[in-house]
Amino acid sequence: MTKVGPGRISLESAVRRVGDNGSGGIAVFLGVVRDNDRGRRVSAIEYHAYPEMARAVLDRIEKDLRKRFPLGGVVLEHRTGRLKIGEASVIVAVSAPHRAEAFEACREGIERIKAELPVWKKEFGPGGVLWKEEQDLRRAKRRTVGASR
Amino acid sequence: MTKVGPGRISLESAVRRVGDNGSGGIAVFLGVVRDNDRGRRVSAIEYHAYPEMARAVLDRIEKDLRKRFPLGGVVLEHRTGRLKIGEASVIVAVSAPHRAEAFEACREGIERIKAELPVWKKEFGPGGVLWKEEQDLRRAKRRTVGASR
Amino acid sequence: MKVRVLFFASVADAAGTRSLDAELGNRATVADLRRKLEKDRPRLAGRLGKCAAAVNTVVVSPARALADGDEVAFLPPVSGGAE
Amino acid sequence: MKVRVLFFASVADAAGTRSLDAELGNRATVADLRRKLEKDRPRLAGRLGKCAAAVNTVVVSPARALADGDEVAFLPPVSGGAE
Repeated sequence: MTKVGPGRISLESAVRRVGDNGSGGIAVFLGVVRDNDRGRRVSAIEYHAYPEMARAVLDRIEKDLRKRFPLGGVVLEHRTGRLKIGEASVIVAVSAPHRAEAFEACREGIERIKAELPVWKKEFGPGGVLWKEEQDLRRAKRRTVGASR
Repeated sequence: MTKVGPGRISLESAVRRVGDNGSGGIAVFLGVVRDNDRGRRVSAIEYHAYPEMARAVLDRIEKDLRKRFPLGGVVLEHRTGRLKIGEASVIVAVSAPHRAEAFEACREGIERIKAELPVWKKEFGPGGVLWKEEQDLRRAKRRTVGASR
Repeated sequence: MKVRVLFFASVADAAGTRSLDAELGNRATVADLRRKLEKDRPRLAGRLGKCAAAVNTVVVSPARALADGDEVAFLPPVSGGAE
Repeated sequence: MKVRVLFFASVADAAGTRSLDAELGNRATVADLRRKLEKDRPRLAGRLGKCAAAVNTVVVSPARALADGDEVAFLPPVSGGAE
């Protein structure tokens, strides 16, 4: 089951939905908004998605995970809109007969979401408002300048 | 925070307790009672602990995890008594600044619990009532007999 | 032909819009569309080259030929999740 | 000296009890206690050897010397968790 949208992520509901009588292990990863990003203070984050594509990407990831692992249930959700510190932006929950498979599938799910999901974040803080990908570009430039000296 | 006892495991409460403003990732493993054990049907499981030692072992595991990983919060709980199919017997929840550390610490926590915690389970099913360690001995004997032919 | 163009995040800010319609010659590719957009909107210069392009939600190469009615999205490096 | 002995799971079933007190000579070890228990309760024979032993909740080797008032637990292979 996959979802992209502004509704709050419910851990309890996700775990209920992946539960399965034949599954002994449930692994969950929850990404939450932190109060800092590599030292820069953060007060809130806004997530913007390309929703139609994001849904297609999550469905593809679920399909691939089910092909690679003997999973009972799979929940992949990413929240959009403005989130406060401590709120969950993303959840990956899977159930499997044994724990090794549950852990591996959960890890693979979040890694693929981070690499492939068309979602962008705007960080709000005392230093102003910045799109994450712009910060990363600036950081990369600073590194390059430093290295060429 | 660690606990061994008959009270129900609350996922929501565990995740609330590991939450931490500096943590971006929460990894959770939940062990639940399955309806079968390697093919043998199971209707319920009774967990018996050596409680004083189990508490000491969980505290030691938490201490070691905190030494090895930059964790925000740690919750390690094992339930005792009679559990139905689908009920959670064990939970490991950790929060960390980044997801790699959260996954590794969570995995290490459950592996150590499985190897070290003085808890034993009695499986109830249509085939009767059996202590898990006795089944494992019988299985090992069968394998030995098979191998020597 | 006419295609629908979508921008996101910092690129939408630079474009001054999150979407627009673009008129292209027959057999135009994603690379052609990118050049045209960067010419029409100088603030996009250097930005679209750092984006992946998706046609109808599927990531494609710059050489991909476009068809009338396609939805073309320029995707800055993604930053989903929370850490 | 007197020590408190704890049994668990299938071993408690075989012992017919979950705990008992045992009298031992001075300088008795965990191995001495094991032999005495297997002699007193034949159904324990072969079982205690498969158990780890813990003294006052800490796992010890069979050569460990016991002291008056120690709590000695015989631990069958553990099976915590759920799968």
